[in-house]
Amino acid sequence: MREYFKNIYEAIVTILIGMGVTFRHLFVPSVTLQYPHEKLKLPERSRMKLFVNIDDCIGCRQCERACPVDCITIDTIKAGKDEDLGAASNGQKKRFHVTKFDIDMSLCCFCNLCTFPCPTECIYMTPEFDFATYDRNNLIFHFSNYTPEQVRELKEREAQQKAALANAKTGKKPEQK
Amino acid sequence: MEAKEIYQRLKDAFQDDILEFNAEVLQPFIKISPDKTEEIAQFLRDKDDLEFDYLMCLSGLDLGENLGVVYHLYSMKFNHKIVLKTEVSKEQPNVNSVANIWRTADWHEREAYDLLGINFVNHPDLRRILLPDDWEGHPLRKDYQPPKSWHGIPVTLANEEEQDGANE
Amino acid sequence: MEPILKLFTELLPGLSPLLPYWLLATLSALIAALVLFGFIAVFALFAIWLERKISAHMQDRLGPMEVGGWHGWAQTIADTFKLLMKEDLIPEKADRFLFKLAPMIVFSVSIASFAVLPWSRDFIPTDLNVGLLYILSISSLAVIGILMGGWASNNKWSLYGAMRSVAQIVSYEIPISLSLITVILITGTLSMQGIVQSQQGNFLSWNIFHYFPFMFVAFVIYFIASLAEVNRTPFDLPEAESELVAGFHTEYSGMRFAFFFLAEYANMFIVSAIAATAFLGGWLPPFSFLDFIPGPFWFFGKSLFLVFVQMWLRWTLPRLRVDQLMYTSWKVLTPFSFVLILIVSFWQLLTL
Amino acid sequence: MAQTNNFPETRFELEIPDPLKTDEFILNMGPQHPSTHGVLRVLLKTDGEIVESATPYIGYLHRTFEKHAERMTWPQVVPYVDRMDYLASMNNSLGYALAVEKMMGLEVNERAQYLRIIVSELNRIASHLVFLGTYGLDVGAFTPFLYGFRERERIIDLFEEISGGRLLYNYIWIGGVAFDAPDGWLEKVNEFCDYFEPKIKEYNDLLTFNKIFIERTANVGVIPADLAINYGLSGPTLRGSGVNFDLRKNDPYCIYDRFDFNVCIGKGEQGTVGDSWDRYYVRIEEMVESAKIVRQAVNQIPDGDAKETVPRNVRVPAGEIYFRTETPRGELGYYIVSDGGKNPVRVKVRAPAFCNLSILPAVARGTMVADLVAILGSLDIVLGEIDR
Amino acid sequence: MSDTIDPGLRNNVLFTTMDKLFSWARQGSPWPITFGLACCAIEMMATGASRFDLDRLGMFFRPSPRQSDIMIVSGTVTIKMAPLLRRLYNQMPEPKYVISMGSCSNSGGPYWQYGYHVLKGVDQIVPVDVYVPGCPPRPEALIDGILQLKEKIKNERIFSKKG
Repeated sequence: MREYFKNIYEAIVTILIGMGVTFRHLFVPSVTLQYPHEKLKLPERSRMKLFVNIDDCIGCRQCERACPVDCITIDTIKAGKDEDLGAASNGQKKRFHVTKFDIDMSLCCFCNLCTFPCPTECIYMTPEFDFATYDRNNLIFHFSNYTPEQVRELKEREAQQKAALANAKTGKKPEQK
Repeated sequence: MEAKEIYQRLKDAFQDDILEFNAEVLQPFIKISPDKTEEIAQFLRDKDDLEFDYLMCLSGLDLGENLGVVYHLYSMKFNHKIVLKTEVSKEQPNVNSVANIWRTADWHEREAYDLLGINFVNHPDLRRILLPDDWEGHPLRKDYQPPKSWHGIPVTLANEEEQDGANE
Repeated sequence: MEPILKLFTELLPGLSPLLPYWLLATLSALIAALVLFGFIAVFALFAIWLERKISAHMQDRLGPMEVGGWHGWAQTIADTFKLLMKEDLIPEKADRFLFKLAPMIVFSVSIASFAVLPWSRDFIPTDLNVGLLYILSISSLAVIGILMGGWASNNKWSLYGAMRSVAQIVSYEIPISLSLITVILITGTLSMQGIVQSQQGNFLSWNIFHYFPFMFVAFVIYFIASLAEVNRTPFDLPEAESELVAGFHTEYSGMRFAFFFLAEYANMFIVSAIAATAFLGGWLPPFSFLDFIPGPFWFFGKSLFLVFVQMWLRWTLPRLRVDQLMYTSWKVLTPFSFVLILIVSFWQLLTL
Repeated sequence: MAQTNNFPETRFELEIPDPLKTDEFILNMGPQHPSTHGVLRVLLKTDGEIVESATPYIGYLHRTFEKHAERMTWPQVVPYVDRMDYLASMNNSLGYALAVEKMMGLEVNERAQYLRIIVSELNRIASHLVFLGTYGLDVGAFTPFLYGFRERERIIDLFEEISGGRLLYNYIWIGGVAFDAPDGWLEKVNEFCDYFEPKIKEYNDLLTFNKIFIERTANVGVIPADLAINYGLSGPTLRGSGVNFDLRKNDPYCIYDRFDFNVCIGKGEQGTVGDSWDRYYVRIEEMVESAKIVRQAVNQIPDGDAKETVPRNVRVPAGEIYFRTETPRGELGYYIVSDGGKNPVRVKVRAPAFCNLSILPAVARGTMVADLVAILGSLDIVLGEIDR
Repeated sequence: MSDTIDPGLRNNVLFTTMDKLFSWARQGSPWPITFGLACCAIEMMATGASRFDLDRLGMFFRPSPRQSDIMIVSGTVTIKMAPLLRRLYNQMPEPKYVISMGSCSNSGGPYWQYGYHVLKGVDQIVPVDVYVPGCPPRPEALIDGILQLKEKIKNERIFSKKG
């Protein structure tokens, strides 16, 4: 019997305590951030969308190799001997035409592993996150600034060079014999 | 108790079913025969000076030719550990179940069955646990090829081969 | 009916002689019903918005803010229009007739209860002389609608919810009735208007302070039991989200779901209004000098306060288990209200 | 209510059936169900409100981690490890990093070790806060959920500042951590501890000692200690049964032996030892202890370069290891086999929640549907880890 | 219903006003179904919690698919889960929308290459309206996705002809 009344008493008291907590919170200012109107200041390191400063890219494909997901696709064509592609901002010499540098953000797992090996620090994650779209293809970002015509030209040239090289080789071989 | 002593105890009790002992590696292990696992487990759990009451982990692995099962045991009371290993051929992957000794093994064995196709004899309820019941093959085997589709749901991308080719 | 009829005849003096009495009576009843329906709809919309706001502020957030400008005032209106245009889904294996009927029953029951609520000295839809009895009997009809809905959905979770609801409402009818009996003992009438009239004076003469603290306990018992009657936390087992998905209305969508939703809030108001009438002096002001403020204000204010307490409890407490629910009803509330009846009758006997 | 499960099998042959006995009712709870914490499916056979048997079906989130680990290089596994127990990514990657480091024989920089401790203990608090919230939801209280997330948001802010990620951090690397702490971060951690510790009282007022909550959880789903050990339970679920076993004390890893903290065990304050309330309360107390460890670590942390010992190329010698750490859910073990190549041969994960969940059929028998929800909640499962 | 109506009438005042009203109502109260799959579910919960508060936008989680308008596919959809996801989608009443949240449901995410048990994008089984990138997306990113969806709903016509 004592237990019975004790239970009722405890129930009433603890319920009142709980109600006190919620009532107090009625007057506590809310912590809500009204997103489209107010924006949180993101810390420096926050990593969202990948960005490639293609002018600095030397086509070393380190990031492609580091990516666990393989969401980075790079195509490069070797520069000709007499061609000077300039240098990246930290002095690294560019030796490749980066004809394709696609990042599929719909695959990216935002792990940041690609940014560390980059020798010129040209690939990095920006604090930009609001790029939701209606079409998934919009999530594939093309960074290379070569036009398809240029790419075709370069490819043709490469093929020519290869053929020339092969010709030279085959031309050489009989001589060696 | 040290691994060496545990090995001695087991060797005394089970003779030929204890195949190998290796103390050179990071964590010493004892290799046992696959059809005696249950007795050995019972022995390890119930002997007063061993009392391995806690099965930390049971893992199956693909060793190429054979399939292996590894048991990591721990004793709460004496704070000692031991690793048991056993090996079976891929053609006849039968291992005696220890699910009745440690209930932990129940789901772990089902998982090993599911992913590697190790057949645990005397297991109370050996079904697939992670994959759907009518899945074909055992994915963690090194030579596993995923199916094209499952009940009409595409499992691999249609153009995956081409994409792979493009990546390389 | 008379007050409304009187109101109409006074408002439209030219019309009354032209029409026969039966037509006039029907018309006035119809208009009263429409007004009530409008009130219920508006009140439910407001209450849902209020609940979302209150819960939000209790949880350090803001609640609806975007729809309709100022603090999302149009939120529930948008919800209603959306529900109106949703596809009307009836599960293939459901009992179509019962499935369609259930929300109507639940909703009409809650409208019917409004018939005897006294809003002020003059405004009461019908001053039945058995008003309290009428409400008690009408409100227990809602359970039939819930059972129908749960059964007809052909969903196991719905059935569970419906069964729980039946068990719950049937059990909690008893403490509700018993605690109201104490009021009847004091006031000596079943008429809602009569109950209010007997509490004339300042707030100390309200029933809740009568025979202090016994009537206060009766009020608390009534309030707890009424929470169960309208399926609110901690007694919201019929729609327990974490156990039964959405309980008896799991399979309902669109407008039919909206009916359940509206009925829930209408019922919340009804039980609070009864509590206000029976214990808190109905439309009477707390001090007699505040007489100049009209009755509906006090009545609505008191009911709204109790609705607020219901919401407050909901956002504070966990939910009881089904056996504990029964325990609370049969082993705590019922014996306590019996004891209260005894005490009140003895007290009356002694002070006769 | 317990007698009903022992009802004789031959009940259909009886001439006069028990009038109170109804047919079994088969209920499918999940995979989409508000209280299964993800995509668990539990097949219930019930007799009215009473559960006769509950069989969990898992695998709805089988993301093939172990296959992926075989295809990835050693550092590339870390993002996948994070995604296993997504509520405690830091603790998960800590276990993996420690295991690989032990295989490599790598000594990690002091400062990195302290940072690891700080982030993984903060993550433990964050994880328990989610538990607190979702457990509140399971028993029907909505508000604790939001209070829990409110505090968790602050921890997430700290994490975002140090690692850049909000939920999956990829912060603890093989050989160290990805970044050193930014300026003023450690002070912020201390501030957080100051802010957080008084909040425990709020949770206690609102939920822990609420009579209804106690009634719902005390004496529900009692797991005796020997059963718990036999089922391989670990972490707070095991400690709730009164077993004093915490890997941070019993098998210290990293630098946990330098800190002073208590191991919280279930005492049966409101009912029997090993009931759901005990498991819940162990977690509440653990949050206080974690805050204590965080404070000590912040005070002791030495200067230095946290990235100093991170190797550029991870080469793991051939061999194998089973390494276990204490995550918020219990003993997380990695069984890693290496053949000296650049990919692991096998990474088997002994997920704590996997073992914890396996006890459900044994505990759930004879309870009510509502109790089942409370028991399931008190086991604090994360499906990402169970299915991997 | 629009087939039976004379095309000239479709753009009249009544219909366009009705349209405006209903698309306003729809975009104002998109109720999502409580449906968490994996990591992203935690971020979805965080979005619903005090800091970001989905209730602000008129969204409140309904446990039953019958009462919800949008499905936020939050996390990895596995092959075993796919038929159930499809069934849930079928149970939702029209008009219904799908938000694909996070890399995994966008396209299989980190598991797209070797994941023998992972669906490579939820769009293979249900039509997706908005893709929210991220792994997991920040709560703000999810809100951004929801706002995009609202924009889409706002421009929908029910009664009158499009354009």
